[in-house]
Amino acid sequence: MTEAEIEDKRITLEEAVKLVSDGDGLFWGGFGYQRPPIAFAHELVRQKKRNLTIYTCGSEVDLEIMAGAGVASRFEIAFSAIEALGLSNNIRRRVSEGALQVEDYTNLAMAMRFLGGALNVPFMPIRSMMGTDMVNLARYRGENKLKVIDCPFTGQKICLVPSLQPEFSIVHVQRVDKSGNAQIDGIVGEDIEGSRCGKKLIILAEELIDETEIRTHPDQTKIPATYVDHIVVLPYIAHPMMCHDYYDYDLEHLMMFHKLTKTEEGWREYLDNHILGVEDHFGYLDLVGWERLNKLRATRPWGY
Amino acid sequence: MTEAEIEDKRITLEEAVKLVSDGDGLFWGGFGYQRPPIAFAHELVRQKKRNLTIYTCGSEVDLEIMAGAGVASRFEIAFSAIEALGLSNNIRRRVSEGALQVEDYTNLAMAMRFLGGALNVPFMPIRSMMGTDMVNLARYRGENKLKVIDCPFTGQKICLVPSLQPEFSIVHVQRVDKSGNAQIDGIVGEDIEGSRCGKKLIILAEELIDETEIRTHPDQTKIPATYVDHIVVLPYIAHPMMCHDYYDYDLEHLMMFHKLTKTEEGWREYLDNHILGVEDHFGYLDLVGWERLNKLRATRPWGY
Amino acid sequence: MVQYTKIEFLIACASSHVRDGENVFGGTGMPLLAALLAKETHAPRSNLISEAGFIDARPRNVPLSVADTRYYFGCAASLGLIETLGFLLQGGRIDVGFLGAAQLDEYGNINTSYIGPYDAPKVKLPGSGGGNDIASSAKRLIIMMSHDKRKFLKKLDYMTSPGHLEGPGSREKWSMVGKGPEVVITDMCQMDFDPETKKIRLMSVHPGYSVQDILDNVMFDLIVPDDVPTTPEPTQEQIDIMHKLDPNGIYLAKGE
Amino acid sequence: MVQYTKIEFLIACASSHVRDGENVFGGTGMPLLAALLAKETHAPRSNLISEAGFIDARPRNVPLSVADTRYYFGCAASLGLIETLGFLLQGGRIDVGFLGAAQLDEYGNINTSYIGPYDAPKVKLPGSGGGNDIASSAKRLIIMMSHDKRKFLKKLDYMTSPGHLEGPGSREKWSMVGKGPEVVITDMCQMDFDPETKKIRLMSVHPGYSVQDILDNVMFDLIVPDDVPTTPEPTQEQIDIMHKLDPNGIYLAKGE
Repeated sequence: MTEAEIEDKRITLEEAVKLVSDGDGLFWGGFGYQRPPIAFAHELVRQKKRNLTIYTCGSEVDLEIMAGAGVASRFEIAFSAIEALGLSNNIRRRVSEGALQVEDYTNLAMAMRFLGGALNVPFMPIRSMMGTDMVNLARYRGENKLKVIDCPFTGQKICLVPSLQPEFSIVHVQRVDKSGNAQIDGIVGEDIEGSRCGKKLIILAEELIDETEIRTHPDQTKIPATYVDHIVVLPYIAHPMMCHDYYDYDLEHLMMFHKLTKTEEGWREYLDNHILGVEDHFGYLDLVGWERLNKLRATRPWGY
Repeated sequence: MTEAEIEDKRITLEEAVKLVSDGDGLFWGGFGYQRPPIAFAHELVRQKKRNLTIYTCGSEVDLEIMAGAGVASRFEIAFSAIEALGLSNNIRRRVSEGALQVEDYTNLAMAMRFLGGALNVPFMPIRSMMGTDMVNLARYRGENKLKVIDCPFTGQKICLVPSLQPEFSIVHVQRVDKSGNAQIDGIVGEDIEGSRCGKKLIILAEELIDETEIRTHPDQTKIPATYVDHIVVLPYIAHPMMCHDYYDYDLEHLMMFHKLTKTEEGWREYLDNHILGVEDHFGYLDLVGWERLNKLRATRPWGY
Repeated sequence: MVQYTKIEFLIACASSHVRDGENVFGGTGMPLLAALLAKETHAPRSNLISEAGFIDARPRNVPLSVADTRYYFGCAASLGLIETLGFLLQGGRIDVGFLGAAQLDEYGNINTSYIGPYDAPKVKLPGSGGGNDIASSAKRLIIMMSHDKRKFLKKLDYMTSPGHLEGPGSREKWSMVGKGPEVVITDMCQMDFDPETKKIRLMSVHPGYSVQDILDNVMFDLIVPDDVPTTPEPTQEQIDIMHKLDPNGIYLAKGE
Repeated sequence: MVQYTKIEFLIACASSHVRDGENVFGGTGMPLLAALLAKETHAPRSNLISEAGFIDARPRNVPLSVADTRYYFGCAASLGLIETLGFLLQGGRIDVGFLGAAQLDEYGNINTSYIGPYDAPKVKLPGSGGGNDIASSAKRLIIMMSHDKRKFLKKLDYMTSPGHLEGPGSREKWSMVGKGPEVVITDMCQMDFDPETKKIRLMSVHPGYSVQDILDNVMFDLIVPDDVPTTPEPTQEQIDIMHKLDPNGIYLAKGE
């Protein structure tokens, strides 16, 4: 087989974030403590993006950062908190101030909305949410938050949730080749559907691998290159959260973050020091400290 | 962690097939030449099952066998032929005789019907079939073959296909542990959704592996044990078709099969010799011959 | 006399509701420790599932997040949300789910979203997460919450997850897959639901509390049967095992 | 003078319709060889996809089935039908699909299901498979079929897959993702579709045939432009490459 020259889709984090326009919608990858694209959230803040809508099941620190810094004005999500630590303080404040609108769905509803977008159909059916205020109350989506219909086959009630095809999908993976074939270790959360639903897909990866490695193990590829528009390769993209097989969460940093966000002043301090006060992602990592980062590195076979 | 005694779900092929009642519906795994549960079809014939409904995208030799022997009277499928060789002769004859009714869908429609069944929702939306006779004409399903509706969100036409939750799912995999955790190599076709949609799941596997192997590589598990009711472990389940990483198709046997099925007499000859004339799956393999079977074994890294 | 903290008591109590062979959504925190304790004692074949995608998990360290890699090694499969919340849960295959609640009404309906009016909330809570999905579709639901009088209300500020809704027949009206809440475990008591009316009912009172204490600390009507037993205390074995599971006291230390 | 068989000619002709960088559903048989030939010549960055789940495949031996393991080694990903027909195809990401046809009408609508009446068919054909999905959603559709007069009809026995349906606007009516058939390649000619009326039109005539030969061998009306070129012949390089791809003549030998 003739070897065609492979397109190199790598760009810098700064370049990737520049592609996002104010007002855009973003599928936001990762789940809970696992593989959140925190570095991308930092750069959105540094570039002063505004009025973004974030679609995800439930990210944690990254949603707090985007709400706190005023990058996002709308969330369509299922969950906001820092698991094991407590409430999302920034989100709580921004909602009370009216600066942030949260359109509430469930985890399954959001995952199905991404699946519907990936399949390019306008809605997906789901059996939860009915009978509760999740159906009765809506914010800016109004009538189009969801529809409860009588099933044309069974006559039973069924809930339809509208599919999502946002401007961008932002997905953090472990490994990628330069054309975009991506491998994910551990749970995939909603990232399979989420990576396929956006109009453009930006992959953030911890490690670059050669195409040969991809093609020797095709069954390890979770996201084929054909979906991928741009790639950013950087270490510790999820810090202070975790990346399976690469590094553990930084509990001390996480607790410091959560404690600071309890007040607006505390949050401003974190924002000024850790995000606006550094030039780029490596500046942030330098500030955290490489000895500390090195201690977080995962141990085989545990993956954390 | 306390080691609980693991349930051993293994039974014989004969016992597994005995569980199927006349008139039952079966999700039928495999796709094209890959991993069709041929040995199960043989045993259905030997036990003289009748009036089964088979749900699949497009199996080939196995559908021919079940149609030819009168085991199945209804197919809900997208495709019937032996790729590269020609038409499904038995199916063609049984349809002309009125002994077999085929309710026609597309591959995507069938895959979505299995996905809908796995999700336990009554239908799934799809953007193909509209405008053609696949929408206009139906057999025994009548009005419930599918519904074309106006999307309540977009106003555009969308096709709803009814979900499937048949009595059994029959799925052939490469490896399984005795509790039912199953690994599939190569493409999965529609088997992820199909294995989740049946009321009971019978796994046919080429090889038994220890639970330790499963739990050392959890990301290789395609079907967790919690879905699995029974397991049958046998070699060459798909012969004369292929099983990725285990054996190639037997083209000579396949051509002989296809040639014989061109006449009812030829098919009867094959049926009497290769299916009814042997006691069980090992009888069939003995007839095919172990030297020949050995030659079909896959070569690494090619997998065929 | 076995010595125990409030947290230890609640974990042992919750653990008793997990039966052998069940598929359990464990989540994190107390429910996770309860499920793990059950697996180590009376329910060795229970299957611990995390909604992030881990199936039949056996973590050697306690996870902080449902997506924590600590759930991975030794689990049977590592998949995603469509698998756990779609195929398993909505598919009717989850036997028991655990949920917390910021507010609860007399039909076991749950608020985890907002305190105050929806249009101008005083506090934005975590929201549903998978909670509404679990409350809709798990065969049985176990609710764990701290006992604060203001949380047990006639009318929720917001109904995030369905309990028995408006009573008999209302879950059926929405074709719900699961049967709804079975038990509510608080710091003071256990409550279950009257099978006829689906209204909340006192089930057992924890050692040190009286029936009147409970009645003084709820704002809804509570059915009180003639005979209200005392909730059984944990055994030393249970306490030892839970400390083996959480040696650093990540969850156990919170209640002390 | 390059010597070639009919099959070789058709494969080279079909190959010319694949453009560099495209996502191609190759299937098996002639379309597969055409797609592989294109990749070896003018379209090195085309992405060969099998609906069974193989992405960016580079088979070293020709597969007999879309699910053939020969598609696996060296491919970029090995997935399933929801991925290929759902996310990729219905998602609007497949540039070109190939289909065969047992009958074709003047709008490029396709029958691959039944010969004779639906209620009492004379011949049960393979059915849609992924054909209707591909015809509905691939950006461009290339149809390959043997040239037999009885196959080119005013009215199909059964419409399996949509061409341009009833003409302008009818694909839009059903919100179809793809644009419909672009070209029909037979043993005698290539046909395309008039952009205004969406009716079938002679595009080029293969060497050795006249326009009148074509008109004598279709049963529908065929638009004939003033200038009908001769279809270009294959080059020796193309023939050599296709024999390297199919050294045992699994597909190539059929036409000899």
